[in-house]
Amino acid sequence: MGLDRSALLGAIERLHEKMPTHFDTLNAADGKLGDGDLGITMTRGMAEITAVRDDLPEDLGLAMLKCSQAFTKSSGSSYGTLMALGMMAIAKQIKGQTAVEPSELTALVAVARDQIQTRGKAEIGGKTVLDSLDAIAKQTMGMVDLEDIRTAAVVAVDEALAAFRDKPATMGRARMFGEKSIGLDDPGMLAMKFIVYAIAGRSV
Amino acid sequence: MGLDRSALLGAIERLHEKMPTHFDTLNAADGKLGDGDLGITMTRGMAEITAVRDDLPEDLGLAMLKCSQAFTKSSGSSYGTLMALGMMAIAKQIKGQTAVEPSELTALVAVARDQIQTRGKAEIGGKTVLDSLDAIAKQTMGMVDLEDIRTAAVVAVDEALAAFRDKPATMGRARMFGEKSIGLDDPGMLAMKFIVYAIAGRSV
Amino acid sequence: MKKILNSAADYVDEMLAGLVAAHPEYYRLHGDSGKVVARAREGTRGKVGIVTGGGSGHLPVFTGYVGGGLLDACAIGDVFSSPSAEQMADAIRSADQGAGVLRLYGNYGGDILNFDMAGDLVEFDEITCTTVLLTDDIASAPPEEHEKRRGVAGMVYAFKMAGAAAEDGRDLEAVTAIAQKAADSCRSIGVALSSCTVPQAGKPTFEIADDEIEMGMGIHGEPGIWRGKLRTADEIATEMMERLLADIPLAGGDRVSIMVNSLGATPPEELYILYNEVKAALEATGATIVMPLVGRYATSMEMAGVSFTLCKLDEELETLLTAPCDCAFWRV
Amino acid sequence: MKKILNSAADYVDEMLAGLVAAHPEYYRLHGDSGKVVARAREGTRGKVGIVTGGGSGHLPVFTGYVGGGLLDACAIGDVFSSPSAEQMADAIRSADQGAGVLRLYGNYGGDILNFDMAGDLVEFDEITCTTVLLTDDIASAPPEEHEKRRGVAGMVYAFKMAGAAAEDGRDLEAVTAIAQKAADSCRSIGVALSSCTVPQAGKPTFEIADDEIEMGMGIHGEPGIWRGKLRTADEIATEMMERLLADIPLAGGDRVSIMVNSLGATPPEELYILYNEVKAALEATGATIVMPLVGRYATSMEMAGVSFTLCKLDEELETLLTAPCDCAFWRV
Ligand SMILES: Nc1ncnc2c1ncn2[C@@H]1O[C@H](COP(=O)(O)OP(=O)(O)O)[C@@H](O)[C@H]1O
Ligand SMILES: Nc1ncnc2c1ncn2[C@@H]1O[C@H](COP(=O)(O)OP(=O)(O)O)[C@@H](O)[C@H]1O
Ligand SMILES: [Mg+2]
Ligand SMILES: [Mg+2]
Ligand SMILES: [Mg+2]
Ligand SMILES: [Mg+2]
Repeated sequence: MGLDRSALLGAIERLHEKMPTHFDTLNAADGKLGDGDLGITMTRGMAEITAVRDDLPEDLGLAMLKCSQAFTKSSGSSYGTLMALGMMAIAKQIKGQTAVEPSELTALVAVARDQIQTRGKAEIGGKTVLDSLDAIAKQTMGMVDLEDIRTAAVVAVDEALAAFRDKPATMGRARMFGEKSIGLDDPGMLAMKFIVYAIAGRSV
Repeated sequence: MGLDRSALLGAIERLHEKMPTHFDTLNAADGKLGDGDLGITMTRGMAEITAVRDDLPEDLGLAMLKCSQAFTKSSGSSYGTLMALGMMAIAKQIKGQTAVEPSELTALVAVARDQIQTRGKAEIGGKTVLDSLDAIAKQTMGMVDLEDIRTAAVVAVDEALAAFRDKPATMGRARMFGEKSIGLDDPGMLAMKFIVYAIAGRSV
Repeated sequence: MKKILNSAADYVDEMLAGLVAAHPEYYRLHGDSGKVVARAREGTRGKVGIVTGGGSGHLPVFTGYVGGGLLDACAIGDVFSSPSAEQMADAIRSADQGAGVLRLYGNYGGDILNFDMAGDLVEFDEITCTTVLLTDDIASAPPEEHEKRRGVAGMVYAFKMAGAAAEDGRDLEAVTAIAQKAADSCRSIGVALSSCTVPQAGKPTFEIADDEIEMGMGIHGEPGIWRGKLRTADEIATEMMERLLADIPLAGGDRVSIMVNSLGATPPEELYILYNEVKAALEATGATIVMPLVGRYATSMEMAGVSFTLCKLDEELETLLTAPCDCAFWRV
Repeated sequence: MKKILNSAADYVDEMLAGLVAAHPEYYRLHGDSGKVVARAREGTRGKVGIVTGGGSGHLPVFTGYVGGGLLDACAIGDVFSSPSAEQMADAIRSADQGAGVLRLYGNYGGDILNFDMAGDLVEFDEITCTTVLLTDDIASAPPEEHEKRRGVAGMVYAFKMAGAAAEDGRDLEAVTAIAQKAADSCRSIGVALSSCTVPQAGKPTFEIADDEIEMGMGIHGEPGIWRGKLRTADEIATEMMERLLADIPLAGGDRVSIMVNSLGATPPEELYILYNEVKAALEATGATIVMPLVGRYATSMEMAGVSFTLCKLDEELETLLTAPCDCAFWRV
């Protein structure tokens, strides 16, 4: 059973529906360690993707490319741009496919992670969204069953948040907060948790 | 027993000493019907007069002229300028005298009132300091005993405040408040009350 | 009181010291009072002088507009209070170049008393003075009593036009007539969102709820037309434009300038948002907008709010409005 | 949220619409995004283009500085957030006159990601791009890590100097070198008294007590060096000048410009009060002050507070600083 356009649309819909719930949470988390706009970024980005959802082609690569472009259409926030870079990397990888096997998912997450690292110049272990992606890639490695992958990804984002909560931030605006960032969730990692939960169809 | 330089100095000192007590009251009264600076005006004016008190000449006319100039030295608030105009009119009247009989006081208040009216272009009955001065002039008319005059003047400023409290303002910034000024004391009349009480040596 | 200052008593003196220190090419202090600002360079003999005066706390008004093609001198008082007659007399003396001096200022009781007294004082110097009062604030009195209205941001237009006429070499009578025409052509209205604090008072001049605005409020917190809930930019602009246009109707072919002015804290972003509706309202009358002024031209320190000033132009006023001028706050 | 707007979502679009409507002689919108502002008139063929970009809410930064002797185009994002790479690419395309384009902007992660991506995009158009990042905020990293510092008001000097060099006909390499020299010559520090509100967030970006200030706070509310009770103007200015001068020592004979900049709500009166001590501190080093800039040059909407930017000049930079420039917010 491969993942196809309708699976993508379902994931988009679930995440979009959750945005009102996450709006304040993400703004507040980003407010503590940055400029307080991450809820806005995610809400806008998902609204733009939702606006093009009916036009998404069957070709999953082209569909991801379109999502990537839509996500950054109106804003160039760090997170939005990093997400777009990741989606574009995935798009390149699956261009021409109308379905993706669950077993391919780990590699796609890894490809997104690597591209984000290349352009964002952050280190793995620096308490950014990279660490969430890295955790997902590692936890889901070798899995073939979609339900197993979902569970593992959800566990991964939660564990990553817990593992980095008490480390200091090193990148982006949060870096400025140094020691004060200890004990606080990285907003981008928190956003990735919400993304993964929604894609996996779990409620937060 | 005539009033002389030392009586003037005594009055100045009593009023100056009271300024910290009246500062907020006058600012607040003026704040409700104007720009809230009447406590500042009075405090500054009295500070400037106090600063020149040792240089005040025996000639009461010249002394009043000096007070008038000092009062407006640093500010040109309506009230300060009107007071200065009044003092200057009195100064003209008593130039060359080193003492003033109590029986002359009524005429001096009237002279100040008239000059203030000429330059300020307000009507008697318009709920301004003019009405306080007018009440004093009328209440003290014909009196010769200083203590009687003091009592009458104190009664006059109080009665004037009471009589005009429930009328609408017609001049200066307070005019703008129209009906809203009903029930509120005119700040300039209130200031005149404090002036008269201090000159008369009564506590408010 | 959250202000950056050293002492409330020195607020104005230190502000003026800093102003002339930062812009010695434009301003200098004249006389002993420390409260009279004149142009950096002596004026041209025979040019009509223009002076203004009023309370501090309104930069660029009043002092800021001393400069080429604008004012010659300004007497400045404490925050929101009139300078003294003696200071005004000093300003008049410094502005006089033998051709007389126009006193051009806002219709406030204290200022009138003092400028009148200053006129008495400079009579001894044989200086001829004329007076034009700004009465542009339509919220402060009905049209029938327009001579009772306060002067607000409209004075910027009057400074500019009279200043250009004086620079052009016109005589006192002509400059005064221009100033009067400019004053008669301006209508203003303001809306306040938050108060400011007079340093020496130490607390906000008025209280206003966190979700309230006051339409028609004066620049010193004088009461307005209504107080109510905050509305949208379009609603605010529409009401203000309706009120202005009711007071000075426009028709197709008219030429007007409009000032969208921040009272202080309101950022230019919000002024530009308002400008869309302002422009639409003006163009709906068929009038053409000339040289719109969007920015901080007349303020009340950190007060939040805006004022609009509509200035109806004829050919003469338009020429004078667009003529060059130069001060630290405005250059045309 | 006490702001004059119609809807938070339309804040920037309406602001830009108003800006170009009010000043069509300076600005026009370029491209489809509605978020790229270019000079009103097409540029001269062969002139090096200069573009910048960043979040809205800082007027006159960024958009305001598009103009003669300054920038050619600007991509502007939502309040406090980066424009998209596609918008930046549009700005670069509009600025290109065949002589290449300098990307001159502040050191913020999001802006860098997007300007890099924009560079990839315009490679297809065969436009050569260079980059200079502003890193003038000394509170944001120690001197050893100066490349990590944020860019703040220092960018105004860089825009001015690079802009003058480009207007002068210099090539991309030379203009880039000037911009880098300007960036290296600037040091800034800010102090915040109150927050501002990002329209879409709806509440103040940070909380600060009524009697507290934060030294070194960033223009988006990034944390500073200390938070404590409000001090006097002289104390604040002294500390800020000491910190700047520790980072960029001056000696007799040096020539410097200084910007005393309001973050938005702080009125010019307070800036001039501060300027007295700023001037004294600079002159105590033996340095000479050239063209001090006192006003609102880089803001955060209605935030109260000030920033100082010290710009050490050599002959070349001084000439470029004092060369003419012209936009709706600044004219030299
Ligand atoms: N260079 C980077 N590499 C990886 N992740 C980053 C980088 N910069 C920021 N992030 C992530 O983005 C999140 C902040 O996103 P966002 O709020 O959009 O930033 P900003 O508002 O500062 O542009 C951080 O919590 C972090 O997870
Ligand atoms: N034209 C006038 N004639 C008489 N009294 C006046 C006049 N204008 C103002 N006043 C008096 O002055 C008081 C206000 O003084 P002040 O606060 O100094 O005014 P402002 O601050 O508006 O200059 C009023 O309460 C009134 O008693
Ligand atoms: Mg953010
Ligand atoms: Mg008053
Ligand atoms: Mg007053
Ligand atoms: Mg952001």
